[in-house]
Amino acid sequence: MPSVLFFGPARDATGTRATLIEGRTLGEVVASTVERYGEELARLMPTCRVWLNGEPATPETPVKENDEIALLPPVSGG
Amino acid sequence: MPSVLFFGPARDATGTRATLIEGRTLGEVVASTVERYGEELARLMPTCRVWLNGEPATPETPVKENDEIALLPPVSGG
Amino acid sequence: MGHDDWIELTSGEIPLAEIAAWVVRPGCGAVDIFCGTAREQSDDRKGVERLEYEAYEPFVVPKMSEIATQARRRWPQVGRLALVHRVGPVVIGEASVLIAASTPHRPESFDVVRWCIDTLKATVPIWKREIWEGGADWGLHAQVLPEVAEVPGPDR
Amino acid sequence: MGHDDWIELTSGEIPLAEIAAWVVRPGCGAVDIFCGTAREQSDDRKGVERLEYEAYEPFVVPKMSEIATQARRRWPQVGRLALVHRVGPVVIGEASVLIAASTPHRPESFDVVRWCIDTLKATVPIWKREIWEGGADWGLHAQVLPEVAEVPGPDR
Repeated sequence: MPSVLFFGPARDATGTRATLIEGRTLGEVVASTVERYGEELARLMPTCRVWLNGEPATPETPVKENDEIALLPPVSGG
Repeated sequence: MPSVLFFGPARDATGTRATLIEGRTLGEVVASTVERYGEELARLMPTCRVWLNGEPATPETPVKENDEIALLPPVSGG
Repeated sequence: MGHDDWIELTSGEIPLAEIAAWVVRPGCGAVDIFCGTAREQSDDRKGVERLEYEAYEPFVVPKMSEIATQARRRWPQVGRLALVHRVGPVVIGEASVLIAASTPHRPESFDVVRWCIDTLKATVPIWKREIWEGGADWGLHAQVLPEVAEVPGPDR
Repeated sequence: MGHDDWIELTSGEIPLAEIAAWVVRPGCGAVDIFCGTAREQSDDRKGVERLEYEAYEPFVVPKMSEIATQARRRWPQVGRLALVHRVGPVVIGEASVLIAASTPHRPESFDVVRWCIDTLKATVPIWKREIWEGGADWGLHAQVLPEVAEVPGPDR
């Protein structure tokens, strides 16, 4: 199952750093993730980017067994 | 007598770092200086600035016994 | 990443003096170094005690390397270039990020360093948490990461 | 010159690490440091071995202090500010000049440092002599000092 990582405010919203979530495409995994964690994460999603194995990817992208999906809220490095 | 200091290319042109030159005004001292050291200094003068005791001053400014006059060619610090 | 790039994510203090000595090149007459340092105040959050940086660690160095590649494409005259960021706690006054570049002449040393820090803040997956008197929360003025098409790639 | 200004003419190496530590202020989130370093080439003068800086020494610190005063007038948010220049021989790779500033936010740290180095090069009575393979002469691109009326005074 692909793993989903949460950073910054997304980690606060889910209370976890990572989980495993099923889905055939990136869009399906993200939808299931939002469903599982509820409203606080849903509110963050419009400003989050989704990366697949370290690169931005579109919702249609198929996901494989060991893929790593990351939910990235607006960044504040520097 | 006021002293006259030479820097950078003006020091090369005169072969000295400093000398004493008479004059009632800054303009007079500068004119006598150019007369004494000749053509090489004369060629530099259009791009030189003249300071009196560390500040820019006009040719009409009177000079006193212990004043320090400096001939400053274009600068290249940094 | 060539040997003329110093790209690093570190949990220790950023070695400014070492980077400043390293960045100098005999063909370069200008060095600019920018440090972002932890401030005691952030907008109306007063009495900030420390910052805590969290990163999507495996991708910080790759993203900073992309920035270095892009910077060298825009300013081919760059000699050496350093992009170093901290992760973990940073106390007030310490540097959380350092950008340094050497160039033959001075205007482009400022330009490349400024472009690198602006781009780093907008594109590298790092989050700042501020711990202040009576509160703790993520950094203000966070920037939404670029969409796929906006991400500067090494081929452009 | 306040205790938040470090203005110095020195015949030794410029203490970059010390200045970098000194310039940081808890209310400032940005530090920019510019170093001018001796280059091995100057236009068509190849194989430069060293530079020799000569100064109208008693007036270097006063002129650099005027620059600091003007800089603080233009950017009142500046925390600490350093202007340090060397005199005497400088070998290739060593810094001949350093400007450093801390400011609350980053854009003005670049702006103030850039303005200070540009103004220093145009107004401070220092002359660079270049000693290269088979020659020695004063620095190219020298700048005519400002006329009386152009000199930025502390009252403007």
